[in-house]
Amino acid sequence: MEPAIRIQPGKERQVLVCRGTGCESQKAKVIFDNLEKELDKAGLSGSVETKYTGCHGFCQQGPTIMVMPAGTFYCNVTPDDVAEIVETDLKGGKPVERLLFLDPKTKDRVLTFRDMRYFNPQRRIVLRNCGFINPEDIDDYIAVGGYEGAKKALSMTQQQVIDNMKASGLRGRGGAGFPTGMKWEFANRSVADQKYIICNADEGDPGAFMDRAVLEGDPHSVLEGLIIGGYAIGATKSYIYVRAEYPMAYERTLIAIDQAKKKGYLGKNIFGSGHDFEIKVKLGAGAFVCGEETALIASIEGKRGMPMPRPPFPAVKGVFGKPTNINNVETLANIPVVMTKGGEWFASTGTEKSKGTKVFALAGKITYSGLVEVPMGTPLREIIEEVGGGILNKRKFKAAQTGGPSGGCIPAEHFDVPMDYENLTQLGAIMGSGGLIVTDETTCMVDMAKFFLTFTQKESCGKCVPCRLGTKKMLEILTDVTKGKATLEDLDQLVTLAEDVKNGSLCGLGQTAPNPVLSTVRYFRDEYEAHILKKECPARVCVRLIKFQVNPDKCKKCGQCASACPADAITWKKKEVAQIDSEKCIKCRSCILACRYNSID
Amino acid sequence: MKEKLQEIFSNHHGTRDALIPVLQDIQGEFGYLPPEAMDAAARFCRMSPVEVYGVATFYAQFKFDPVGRNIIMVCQGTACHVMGGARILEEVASQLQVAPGQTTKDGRFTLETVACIGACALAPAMFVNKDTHGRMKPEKVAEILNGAGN
Amino acid sequence: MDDKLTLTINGISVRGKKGQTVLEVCRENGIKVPTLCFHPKMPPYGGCRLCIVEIQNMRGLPPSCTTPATDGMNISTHTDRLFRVRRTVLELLLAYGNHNCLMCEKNGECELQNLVYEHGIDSVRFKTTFAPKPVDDSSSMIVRDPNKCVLCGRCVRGCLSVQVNGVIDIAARGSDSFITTFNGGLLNDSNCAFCGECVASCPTGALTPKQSHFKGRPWELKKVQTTCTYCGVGCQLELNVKDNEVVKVTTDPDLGGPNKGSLCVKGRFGNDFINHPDRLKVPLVKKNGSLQESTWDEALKIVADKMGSIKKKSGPDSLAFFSSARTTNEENYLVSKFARAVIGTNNVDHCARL
Amino acid sequence: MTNSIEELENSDVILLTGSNTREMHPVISSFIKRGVVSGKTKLIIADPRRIDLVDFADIWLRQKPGSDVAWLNGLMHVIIKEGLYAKKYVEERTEDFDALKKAVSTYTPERVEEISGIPAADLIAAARLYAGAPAAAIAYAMGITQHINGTDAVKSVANLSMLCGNIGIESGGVNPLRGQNNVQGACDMGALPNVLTAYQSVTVPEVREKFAKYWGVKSLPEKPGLTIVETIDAAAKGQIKSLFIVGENPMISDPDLHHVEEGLRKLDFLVVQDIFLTETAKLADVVLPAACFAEKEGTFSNTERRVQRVRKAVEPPGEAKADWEIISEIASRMGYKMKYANAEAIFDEMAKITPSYAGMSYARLENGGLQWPCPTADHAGTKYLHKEKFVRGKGKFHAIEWIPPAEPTDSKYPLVLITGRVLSQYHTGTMTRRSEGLNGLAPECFVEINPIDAQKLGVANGEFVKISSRRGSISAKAVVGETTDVGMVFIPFHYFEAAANNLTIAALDPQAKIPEYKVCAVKVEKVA
Repeated sequence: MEPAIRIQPGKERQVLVCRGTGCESQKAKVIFDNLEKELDKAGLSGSVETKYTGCHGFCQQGPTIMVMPAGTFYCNVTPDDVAEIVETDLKGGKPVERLLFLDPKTKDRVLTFRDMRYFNPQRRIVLRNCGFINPEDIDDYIAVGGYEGAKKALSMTQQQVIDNMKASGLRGRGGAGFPTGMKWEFANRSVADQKYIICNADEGDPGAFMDRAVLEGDPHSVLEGLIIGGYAIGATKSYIYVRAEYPMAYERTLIAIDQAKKKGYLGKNIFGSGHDFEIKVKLGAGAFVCGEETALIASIEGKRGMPMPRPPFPAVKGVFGKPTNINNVETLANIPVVMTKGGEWFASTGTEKSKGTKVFALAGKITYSGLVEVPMGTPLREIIEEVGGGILNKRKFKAAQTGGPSGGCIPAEHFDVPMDYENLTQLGAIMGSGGLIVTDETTCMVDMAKFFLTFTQKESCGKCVPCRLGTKKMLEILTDVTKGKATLEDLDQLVTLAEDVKNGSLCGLGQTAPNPVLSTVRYFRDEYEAHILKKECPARVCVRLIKFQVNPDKCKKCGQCASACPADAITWKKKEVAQIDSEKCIKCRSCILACRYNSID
Repeated sequence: MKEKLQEIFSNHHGTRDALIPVLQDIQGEFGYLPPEAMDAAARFCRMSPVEVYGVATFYAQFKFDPVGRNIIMVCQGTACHVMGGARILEEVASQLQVAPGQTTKDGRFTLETVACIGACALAPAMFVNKDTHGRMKPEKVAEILNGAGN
Repeated sequence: MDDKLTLTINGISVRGKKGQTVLEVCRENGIKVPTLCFHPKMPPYGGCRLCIVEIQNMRGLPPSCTTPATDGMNISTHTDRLFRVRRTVLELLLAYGNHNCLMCEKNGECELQNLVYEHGIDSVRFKTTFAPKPVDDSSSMIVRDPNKCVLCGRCVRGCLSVQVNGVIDIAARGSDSFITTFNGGLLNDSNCAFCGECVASCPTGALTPKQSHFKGRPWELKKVQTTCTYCGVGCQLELNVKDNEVVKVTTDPDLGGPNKGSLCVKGRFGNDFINHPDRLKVPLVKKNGSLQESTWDEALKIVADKMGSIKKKSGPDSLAFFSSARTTNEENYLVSKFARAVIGTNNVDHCARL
Repeated sequence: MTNSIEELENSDVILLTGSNTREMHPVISSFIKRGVVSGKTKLIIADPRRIDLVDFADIWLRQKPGSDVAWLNGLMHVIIKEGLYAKKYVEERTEDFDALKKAVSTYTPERVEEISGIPAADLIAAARLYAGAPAAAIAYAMGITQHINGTDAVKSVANLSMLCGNIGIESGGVNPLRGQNNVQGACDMGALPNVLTAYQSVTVPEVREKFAKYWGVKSLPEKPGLTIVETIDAAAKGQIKSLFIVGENPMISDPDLHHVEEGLRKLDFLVVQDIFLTETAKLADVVLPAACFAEKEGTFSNTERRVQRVRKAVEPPGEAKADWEIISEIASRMGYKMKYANAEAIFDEMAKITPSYAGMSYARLENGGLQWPCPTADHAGTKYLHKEKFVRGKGKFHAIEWIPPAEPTDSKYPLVLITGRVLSQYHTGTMTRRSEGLNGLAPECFVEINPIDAQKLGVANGEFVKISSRRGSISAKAVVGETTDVGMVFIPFHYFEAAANNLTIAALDPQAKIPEYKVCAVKVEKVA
């Protein structure tokens, strides 16, 4: 799905410069400034419009530039390349070949984004505008149909809006997948003098960044979602709770709110409907648990972000004791489209119980990491091999980890699983917020479980005992495993404790914290046993169990290890097996990562 | 300090729900939360100082000691972990001779970790103040640190 | 309006009232659900995960202390699943603390001790890797031992919600959490008013009254309910007595009275004057310009004779009586009666105005 | 208190004045604080000191000491002028409204500002807040009463409360907070020079006859007796020759201690019955060792009129005896037979002749006590007074004019002294100074001085200073801070070694005979 491109009247072409966090960190601002200068020099300022956009997802190849309407897509652009693009493409009408995307499979240069295998299988609803509009210009959003959904909703009854939402089958994208329409209905039925709708933009899952991309690239879609939701449930006040780690998302959200206020889309009597609606932005302060609804509410109220048992549910007693509905960014970004195109239209995409699309943050040992949006039910294989370009360095796929610290992994034997809520839950890996971390044979699954548990253990609020101390004890056992100090009894204890923490914890954080452990034990018990019984880490990750010796049977004598060693601990001569000097070795694993043949034990 | 606090308070409504934004502004001004400022924030938000302390220590963002002139953040998110973020952290820590959360003796650097900044596609990533350095390698650390302000 | 509810608990039909929690209904019906962070005076917390129950058509294991009772609820309070979680919770608490009952002041009235016993725990299956933290012994009234703390938050709620003194809160998070004063200082350097609400609400030996240490085991103490001797609030308290000595003051919201289980520093920690060596033990009579020990017989004879003779010589209004706002009603009544009926003067007053 | 302590938690507005509740009545302050924190209660504090509770207040009025009648009249002025008073209540349940209206008409906010220093706008805001509350309570303590016009101030408080219809309703009322455990009971029992139990006046012949008959004597004296301060005066003049003191310590608690000592030394005979050898007992001819509260049976009546049991937990030390036993023995030796089996027998005798206690018995006091009036054995006690109608019929407004304090400051004694108490000490310190923990928290006397005055005097925090009045001087440690205003110092009176009452003036309220502890003129000097 491609958005309607709006080019300024009187201009012929448009150059889009991506300024999402990824590209911005690689001098996108300088590129943009150079572009304006060069266009001016070339006398093209009158006919070519420049625009910067939010992230369009292909961060791996950033910074990127697109020339519209042709769709010419330039990758890895440096500030010095700009002059050539202006000269050759915009003036000369020919693409700059060397900056076009190189398809690694066909070895061909690809001219437009439409032809790229990365974008091709994607279907963009949530990210429909990301990378194509200027996130700091409300008119750009309006030009592509923005705020039409809100206008339509406000002309309907609350129940009609809720019914439409129910018909869409949209489920909360924050992780639990609760049907949004039903959630609205509950909040709608609560009677109170004041209700709230909150946008949860506290994207805490390490490895997921779709919410950030939406707020950075298309903040108005979230505001519009809130306006529609607020109307449906009868809320006149709203908060957007943004992670403090996302300064750009915060800034752009503030700008968007300001612009919407000036247009009369926020404030008193919005769109002349008689309905009032205001949005405030709250900046989180670094606590993963505040993604949990009741903890988020506590945090907004200025308290320690500790969850409260439910019931009472936020729909009955939420922020400041008032009925409150909380939706996540990705959910909200879907809503304007559900309104304009209708619930049935939305429900036509996806699987039986999982409608619409899902944005995945593809990362890890994959060729193209970035944001991808695909229809619900797209097989994992397609996401990894087609969109993601396969595993990095031609290594072997081991597992995909979904759902971050709350999730689990999908091993190679389930590589073809269609990705929807039910299938993932069945495999013990949840949809979560959409983090999709790809691992290969150099990833240790025990270490992976330990990584997530370290995270949840650190992020536990400490209120309930199973989470506060249970995760600590689990982490201690896991650490013993990675040091070769654990027994099989310890492994059994780990699993029973994991079950107790899952059953016994107060909130979602604790209830799901054991998932990475349970899931890896389920699919990779052999790796655990190797650590315990053989005192070996098959993936060569757990440093205490690595000998740092070259296995002469596997060594292909290529010398990659020697050149990667930062400590000059490896000696290698052509056609000879490399030697590691254990005195000098600092156990940094650079050699292991460099070796394509897994020949270092 | 009194005037600066007054200025911060004048931008907020003196109720409990303003506490976290007030603390964020205080940290923005002073780099950390001085005890006197927490005490003043407590009065402003009409809470007891210990509750302010309880809230502030709950959130990872808040610091209780003065920070260095440059903040180095090394991402330890999933993608960065898988791509070797721990190794980058080790390298930075060993070059600066401080552990995460600490400030170098000369006050030039404070080292911190972050549990994902959403730059997963650039993993492993580290940040010097507001600058992002993606696809980090241990050998690039020295150059980046040298490039930071004094 | 009918506010009666009918619920099923462990297969038995019971009654409850609208607005009650599941725990309250259980307790009213004699069903014992274990609790640790729950305290009847305080807002519920739902953190210890011991009062969890299973409720039909409800996900997970909701804590009974926060879950509102609703009509028709079907609740189980003692299933194997619940028992297993509760046991794990208790074992985890034991693994991460110093819970040696032999050396604990709270032995015999410790809620954790009782729970561990009730759950049949005779060993902890987890390896203990507990690192002790320093004990705060700075104040002369309250000893804080974080190693015995289970982070139930009762002291904090007592301080913040009941007394609203704002001295302690939970700091940090997760397994690093600890109970703290402002900026982590010692209790004696804090703004603590030493009301002892925290001590009274602590279920373990983490907060104990210092003056009572080694003065008597709970089962050796006789508790006598009385009214506080200090200000005019009239707090109800219990004097804990061992060997004719008041060694501790305790409270209970069930004692009635205006204070609902709360006290201030004087009522809770200010009764050691009772045993003070300076107490007057025998009558004193002034002889040759100085007070000397005497007998009741001699002293009372002097008083009766002297007052009698002054009354005779100078009239009843040359005598005056100061009664006391610190003695009982009965005694004030008698002083008034004495002045008026025995001596015949209205010269009787007390320090109401001072 | 007209109302009960627990009702304070549900008041819409509490006007708290002349009470450092957080230190003097910590448990009551918790009820107030809980109300404030829950958002239910708005708190107005009128106090010259920045007491801790100011942190919880919505409005803080910092009046000059001795200006209470003025600002109270000012509040009523605003409330009447703006028509915010309870018109129906005033019409149906009160009398003499016009006299009040006339009296307060001259107390414009501007004039009140001049007298009290309270900004006119704050006064108006407080008036609106108080008058706008469905149920507003006033709580006060000695800060209101210990002035030469203390009675006037109390009447003004009652005026204000009635004006807004707050007497006789739940969570409203006029609530004096009693400083000592059984002040209420001592008053109820007739340990006062002008009344017998339950405030039955000695000047009423039927009352005297009733009691004389009940007590088995021919007659009872009809002339009201002397109050404490008057007694000391009379002793100094040689009119009082014998004084029997039960558990009091006038050598610390009474104003102008040099004068007190003079009076006590002049007596022919002084008996002190106490638990310790107090400063007063040291002057006695006979000292009788008494049992403390933990060593005897009895009852106390608290500030909300709740009568509760006192129970014996331990035996008294040595030969010490309960006060009632000692009194009984002396009476018997003087030829009046007082023989009681136990404290309960006394209570039963008292209750029979005390209407408001008539329905009480030890058995009925078991669970939480009873609040008087409790006239019959089936009466549940009274949570708040004057419900539906006042005891006297209609509530009477009093027209009150403000008068200035007895001793104004001048160039020689430029500072106003306020005396009071601290949390961990109690009254004359007889008990608390012998409690290790309590005394440790506040072991020595101090004087609070505002930083501006301290700078003028060249005094630093923690330095010793000499404080003098026309009557004497003491030295104490300076505590420099914002608690007291410029021109004002505060000293707690608990400490015999630096007794604040060496400085205070024995100027009395003409009606209640309360000394003006809260205002006198002093100077502060640096100790060389």
